[in-house]
Amino acid sequence: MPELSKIPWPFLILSFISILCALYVVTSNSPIRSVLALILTFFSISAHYVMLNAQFLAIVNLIVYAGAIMVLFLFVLMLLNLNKETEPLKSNKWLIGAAVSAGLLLLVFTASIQTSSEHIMRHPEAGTGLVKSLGKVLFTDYLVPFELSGILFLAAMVGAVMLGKRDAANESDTEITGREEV
Amino acid sequence: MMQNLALIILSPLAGFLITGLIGKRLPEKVTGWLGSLAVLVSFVLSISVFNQIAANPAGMHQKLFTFLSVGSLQIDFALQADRLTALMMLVVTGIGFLIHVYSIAYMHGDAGFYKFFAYLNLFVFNMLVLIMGANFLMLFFGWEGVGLCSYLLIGFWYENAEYGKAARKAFVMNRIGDLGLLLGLFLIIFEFGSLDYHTVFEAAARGDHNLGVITAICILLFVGAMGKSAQIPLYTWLPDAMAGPTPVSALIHAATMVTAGIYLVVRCNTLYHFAPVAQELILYVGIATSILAALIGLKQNDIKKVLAYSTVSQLGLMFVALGCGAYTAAMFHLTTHAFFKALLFLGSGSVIHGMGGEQDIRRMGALKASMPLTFWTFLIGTLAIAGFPFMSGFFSKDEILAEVFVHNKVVWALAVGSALLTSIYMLRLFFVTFLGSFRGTDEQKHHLHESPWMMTVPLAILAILSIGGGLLNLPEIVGGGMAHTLKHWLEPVTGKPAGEHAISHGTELALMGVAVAMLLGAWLYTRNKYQSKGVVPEADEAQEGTGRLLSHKFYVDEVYDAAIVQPVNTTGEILYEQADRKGIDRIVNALGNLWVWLGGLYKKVQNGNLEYYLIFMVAGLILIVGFNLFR
Amino acid sequence: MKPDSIFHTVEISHYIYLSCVLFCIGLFGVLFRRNAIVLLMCIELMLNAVNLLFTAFSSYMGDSSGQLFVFFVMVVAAAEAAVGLAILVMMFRNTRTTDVSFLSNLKG
Amino acid sequence: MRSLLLIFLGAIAILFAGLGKKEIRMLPWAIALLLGALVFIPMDWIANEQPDWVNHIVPYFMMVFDRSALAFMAVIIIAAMLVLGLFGQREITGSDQLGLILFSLCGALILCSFTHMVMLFLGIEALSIPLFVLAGSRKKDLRSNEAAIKYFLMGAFSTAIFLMGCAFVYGGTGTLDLSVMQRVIPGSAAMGGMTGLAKTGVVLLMTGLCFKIAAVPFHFWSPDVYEGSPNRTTLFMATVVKIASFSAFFRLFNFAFSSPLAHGNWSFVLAILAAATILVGNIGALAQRNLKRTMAYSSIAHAGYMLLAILANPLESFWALIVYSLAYAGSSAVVFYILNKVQEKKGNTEFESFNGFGRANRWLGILLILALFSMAGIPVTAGFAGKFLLFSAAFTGFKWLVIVALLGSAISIAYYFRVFRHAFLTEADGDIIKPEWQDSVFLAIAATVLLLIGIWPALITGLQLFELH
Repeated sequence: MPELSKIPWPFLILSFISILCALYVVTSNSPIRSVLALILTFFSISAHYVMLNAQFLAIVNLIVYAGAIMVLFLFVLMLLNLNKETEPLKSNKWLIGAAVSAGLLLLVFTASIQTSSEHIMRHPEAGTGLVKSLGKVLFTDYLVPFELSGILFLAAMVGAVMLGKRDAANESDTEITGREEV
Repeated sequence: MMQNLALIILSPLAGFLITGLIGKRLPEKVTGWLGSLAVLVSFVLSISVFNQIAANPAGMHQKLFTFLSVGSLQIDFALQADRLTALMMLVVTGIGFLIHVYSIAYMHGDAGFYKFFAYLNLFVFNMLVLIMGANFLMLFFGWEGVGLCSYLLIGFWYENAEYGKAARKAFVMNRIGDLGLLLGLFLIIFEFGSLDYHTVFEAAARGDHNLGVITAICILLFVGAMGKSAQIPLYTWLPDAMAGPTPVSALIHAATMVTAGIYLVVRCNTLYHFAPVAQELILYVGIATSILAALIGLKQNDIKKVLAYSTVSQLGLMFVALGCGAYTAAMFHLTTHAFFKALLFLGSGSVIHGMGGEQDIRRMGALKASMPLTFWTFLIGTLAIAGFPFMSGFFSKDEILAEVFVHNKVVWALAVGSALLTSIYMLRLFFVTFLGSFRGTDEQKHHLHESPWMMTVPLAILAILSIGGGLLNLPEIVGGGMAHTLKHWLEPVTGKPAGEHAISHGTELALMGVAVAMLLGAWLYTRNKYQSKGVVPEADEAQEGTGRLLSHKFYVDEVYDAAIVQPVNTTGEILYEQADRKGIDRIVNALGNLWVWLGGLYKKVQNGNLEYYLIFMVAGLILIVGFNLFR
Repeated sequence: MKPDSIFHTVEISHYIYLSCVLFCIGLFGVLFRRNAIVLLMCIELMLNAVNLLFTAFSSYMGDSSGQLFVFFVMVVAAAEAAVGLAILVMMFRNTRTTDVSFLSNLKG
Repeated sequence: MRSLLLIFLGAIAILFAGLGKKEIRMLPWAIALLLGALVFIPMDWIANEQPDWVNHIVPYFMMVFDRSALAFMAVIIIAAMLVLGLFGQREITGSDQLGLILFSLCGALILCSFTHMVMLFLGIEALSIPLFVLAGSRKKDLRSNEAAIKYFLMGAFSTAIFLMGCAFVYGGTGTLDLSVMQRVIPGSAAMGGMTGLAKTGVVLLMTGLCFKIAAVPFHFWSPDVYEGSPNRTTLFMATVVKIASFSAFFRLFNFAFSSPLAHGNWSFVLAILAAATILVGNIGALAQRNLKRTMAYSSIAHAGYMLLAILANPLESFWALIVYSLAYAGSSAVVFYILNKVQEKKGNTEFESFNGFGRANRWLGILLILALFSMAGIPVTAGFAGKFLLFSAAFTGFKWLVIVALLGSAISIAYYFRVFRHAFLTEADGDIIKPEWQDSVFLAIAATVLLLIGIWPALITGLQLFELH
């Protein structure tokens, strides 16, 4: 681990915010607060993107993630009226188990990073993350995956509609099947 | 003439398809004769092939198509016939045909008549594939196929839970055997890059292959043979297989399928030549099986079970011969055993038929009068297996004993013991069943009749073969110029044994003398006990009271009985109870139950709860990543 | 300080550590929480950690493919979220709960 | 490419054709579509080079439709045809479900032909996202709901892990292009081989794919999801998804990570996973009372066997995998068809429901035997040929694993035999099931595949004479 003092303070502060918010997301017992904290996390990550010269992603992250996806989450929470409920957290057994698992995974990750990060070639090019250069590659080399993501969206949309729509014909008289009383 | 080979296997296959698909709508007789005809065609063709092979020792080979080719490995769907195969072909199709004819009468009126013939034909087809295949994969196809038919036919009448249990045992045991065989096959591919007999044996004969691997191959193939040919510890399925109809027992569980293991070892004799360790293993397993099964056979009261244990014991004896490298002796005994054991089983079938399904010898007796032909043929079979001079069993068993005598004196002594026990339990069976007084019900007595000609003619033919089968390979002192026909016949396959252990004629005569003396002793003892005194074997529960023994203590044979026979019998009983029923069965069942138990254990892990699944997944992930990193 | 200069002073390993930590926090959440919606959010958090890592690598190596990959990850995340929320709503309609601990009809 | 494009456009057309009020029978069109796609494959196979317009649209570093891709595509399209053909008649309601299945199929075809991580990722997602929906398509059935939610949450979770693997590999190699990766991944000698980043990345990718094929310890979803999903979805997951994932696995690990050094790194871990998968699948299946769940466990075991192909020498194991996949697809289709019919009559898929089935239905009974034999690997069915090829290919490198696999297949016969016993050796009278003629056609296709390849596997393995790449 490098010394903390050598790390520039904007990075430190941003990272601190990210981690704090992320921790709040996973520990808060109110789903609504989790969503809000997650949005904050995304903002901080967008800031990281800016620092990394990835302006395009910074914007997209805000629009798609913080904007669209999180609003969808909020919307569903409201729809299901879960905003007031506080979710019962799991027992300490689970807390310890989850923490140990996550800690161990972090450990093996850091172990694998230890020796390898210096091998990463450093060729920063200023223009990589700009909309212009990315767009150019996206619509030439990456045209096929771009189109494919279109299918993906279509499929997701059709699927969501299929699940969401009420079967008008037999809505009222269909019993919920497969329920086994506990 | 090349097409003959394919025709030989296709004829029973056609028989299977015809009887299986339209047999239900045909009259019984037509179905039965169609099935028999299919095998007869194979038999006739086999004779023609046999004649060609006689002129051409190299044998024939016919490639039908390339089964698969991947990388450098190519496996053909190919048939071959050499002298070993030709002999087996005659045995399989010849005896197969007789048993088919027999079955027409035996299975008369059975609801599944057409199915029975379809299965029998399928069996013959698979058995022919097994022996005629030109590579190990073809052998494996036949191997699996005959196993399958065997299950189908064992369960032919018993479609209930009890059968399920017996089938499961047969299943587990044969699985273990097949596992060994398959592994052996993969090891052969690994070592020789081919499964073709010719390529593999040629490469092996050069002798530049890793002997350790060859030994491993040989042992694994023998494990396969153990399963199919019912050797310790994989033998208990065979007595249970007697639940099937009697012709099935005669064909599959005495004459043909169970000898597949012998065939396999003889076929691979080139490999075994380089694996003395494997040969020793075969020798010891063989002799142990032979003795154990003979001891157990002493105390069985089910006519078919006695024969079943006798089969196990005789197969053990054949493996003893293989263990000594006496391939001719093994094949000789295989052939004669096929004759007389098929005869005995069919005879017992005739008895069971006559007795209306009764199988317990304690309820038989005095059948001589009502079933004369069965009586006489059964007597011939008994004498043949017991080694009555100049009958087939006498020569074949004698040859094995002579070979073992040269090889290993201790094993020889044990083999002689096994032979003696064989004479005793066979004569006991004979006396109790056919002589003495009738002990069945009146209804059975009234029903008692000689079987129809379709059953007795095969019996007669087999009886003739049992008497004359010895002509195949007479020893020198008897045959003179005609001696060792089979040995010369098989030489292209087994090769000329390098260090021919020719034993002097004097020794050979002495050995024969021992055998005859033993038979005589057994005859006198059993005749005295079961015919003259009319002793009926006790029911299983009632143990021989010591009081009765004491009251007759001055009778010499009672002393003999107490000193030798009783311990032997008791050993047989104990072996049956402890080793057979409890030991091996329990282990095998435990082996099966272990997995089921583990399955139940796993059910608890799969508890339906997403949270557990996720944490198991993460735990696995950590282990995998960590292991891979720090390895 | 200009972002550009920060970029030059921050080691790539810092970003790797950061995203690993975020990833593991998300993973902790997946294991610890029982509300399906929050579970989904935790997965989104993990995806974001991955995105950050990709972007960092991409910027340091001057290779645009990493950033384009992130773009596609976002697309897929959106699609997945839409479908996932639809499934959750469907489940909620039938069971009136989004708690995954009650799912145990299928087991054994 | 033409096949993929055809299915893609067809899927959209079918989707929109169903929007109108009028009910149109879409299924024949869908099957015709698949047939058309299938016809292109031998044409492309013989030509062995892509038309110019394809090269314009699809750069070679995104997707390559070489012969190895075409072979898998053919298998997958056949498998999908069996699913649609056997389950289409009454089961698939509405063009939206049909469209989703076809979209998923597009994802599967992409997994046969990708040469770039982006395509791999999008392919996996295109394959999975429609399936999350299809698993829950019986909206009022709590079991279907549960299956959908379990599949979705675990699937999304494994996607995250998979992506982490992508990122690690990207960091370790500096590229997302598979052919570049293949050159770079051994690392330079000065670095002492692969960097830790790449090592871990490869293993993380492996776990992501192991989830899709349901290999231990990422298999937990599969019994539950298979049981809860509608039968057609289960069959689709068991065949198309599994085969496509294996195609991806094969392509990724025997192409990008195929250098000896990399292979030595991941192969041992994968071998352990394969052994565990075989054992867990077979042991789990032994304890089941329900055929559908048994099939789920058996499909785990099959995944374990198929992993042997990833480990073995790719030249030999490629065709082994193709033969095995065909055998697996054919036999699964038959078993699931029968299972579905029995479920329609009896309402469940417990073993007891199959009592007397074989007596009542002669031809279906014979088919069932054939399918079970093939699954158990008994000669002369396609399943035996597949297993034999797989095991003999893997034997050189992983003898212990082949022993485990043989043990596993020995255990498996016990539960296949149990199905057989219930169907044939019980006294009860089974229901008589009359397949419609369309069903009979597809059943006949499945049976032909099973028997023909079983008797003559050289039909497939003979194709090895062609250059694959």
